Amino acid sequence: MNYDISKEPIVIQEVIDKVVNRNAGAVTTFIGTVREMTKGKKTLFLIYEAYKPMAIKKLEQIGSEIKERWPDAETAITHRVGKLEITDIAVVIAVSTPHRNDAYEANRYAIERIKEIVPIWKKEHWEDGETWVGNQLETVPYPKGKPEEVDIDD
Amino acid sequence: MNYDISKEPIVIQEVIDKVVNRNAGAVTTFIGTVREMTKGKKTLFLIYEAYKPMAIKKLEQIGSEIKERWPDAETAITHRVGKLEITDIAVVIAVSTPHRNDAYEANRYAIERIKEIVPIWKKEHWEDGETWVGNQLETVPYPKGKPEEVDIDD
Amino acid sequence: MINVLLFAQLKDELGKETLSIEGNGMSVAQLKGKMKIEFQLEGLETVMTAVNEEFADDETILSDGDTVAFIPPVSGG
Amino acid sequence: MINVLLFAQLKDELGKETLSIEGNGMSVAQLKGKMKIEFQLEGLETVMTAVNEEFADDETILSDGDTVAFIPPVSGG
Repeated sequence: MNYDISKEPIVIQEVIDKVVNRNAGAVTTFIGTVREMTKGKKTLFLIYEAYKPMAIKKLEQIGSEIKERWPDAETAITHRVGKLEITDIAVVIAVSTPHRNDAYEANRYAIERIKEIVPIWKKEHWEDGETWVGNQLETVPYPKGKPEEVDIDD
Repeated sequence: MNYDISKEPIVIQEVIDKVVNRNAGAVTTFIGTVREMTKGKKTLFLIYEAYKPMAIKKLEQIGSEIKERWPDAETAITHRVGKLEITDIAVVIAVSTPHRNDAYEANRYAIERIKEIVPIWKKEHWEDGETWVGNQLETVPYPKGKPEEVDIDD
Repeated sequence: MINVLLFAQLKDELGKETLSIEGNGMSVAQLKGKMKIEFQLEGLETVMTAVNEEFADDETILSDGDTVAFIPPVSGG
Repeated sequence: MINVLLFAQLKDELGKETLSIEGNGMSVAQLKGKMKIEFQLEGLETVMTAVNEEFADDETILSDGDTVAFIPPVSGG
């Protein structure tokens, strides 16, 4: 299956293999890794938590949205959960398309959407404490209790 | 070394490993694969040929250009030469940066520059013949005998 | 009964990740209000809600057996 | 002598990939002209030239021992 939430380390090649095909001329991957320094603060490790069944549904939805916009694209996404050390891989997004521009655009679309609608949370453990990371997009909260249509559809 | 021309199949993970580091939060890869159909024409296989020492120099130059524009980026590029079958990998570009936007932008910059200045040529073998593929960017030829400054620097 | 799922800071705040609560016929907004009072749970105003694994409005009416998940701002990727 | 390298269609056209040619003191443009006459090599007007592995102008003056590569439009990637 092309969309997965995994407790095990992600093998990049396995995600790529899901999208390579005879009509693909370009495959882009996005690999999110755990960075040590953020704005001068040192991260020791991270914990990722997911609402797994819904997270998989939302990853599938992102795949459908990509298919609507880029009909020739094939997409695969695996997100890790659990404890991650510095340089560990949190997410791998692979997108194949016949031509390269679409592979970049569709891949970027996927990561932005993940940060909007996929129920996965990151707890940063710093040297001096820990915190659940809020909305990284720094958009306003959700006064209606769910993402606005504009968030979902564009 | 981060820039290579290889007769052997490219191992994607090996290229990625060259750019992963503790300050990277994002790694993008571009993987160019051999597509079967182009404008309704069926490719049987490709031959890639390179002017190897200069090609490596030009890949290094692209790395330097990326470093100027995105000082925190690490780049690695391997291009294959020889006979490639459908779905085989022709090129892998890996770029790591602290934040994701730069990783996409710098990666895309790299592939565009490869298509401008790196002396590598592709011979397409179709069902009904063969041909060296010309300038894929469909820009004008080079009346001055080398790329215009605007090509090299932007 | 409504099955409620809590994640991230909400889970830490309440000290548990699931609970059952009477809520047949209530709206999501009413359930939030009830939880705020019963558990002194802060910050429910700014979270998203999913009913049976799909995002839902505050006006959505709940039925026995529904699973309601409160979804703080996500931070995957 | 100048070492000349040919690639892709130029190599196919000439049937070889390297050759040596008298050209000390010539410009790249003059060398191109000489090759066109001696080898009936077509299409040299639209190729790039590298001298000692760096792109060079048609005006670049060549010296014995230089390596000149004629570089048809590239198609890597």
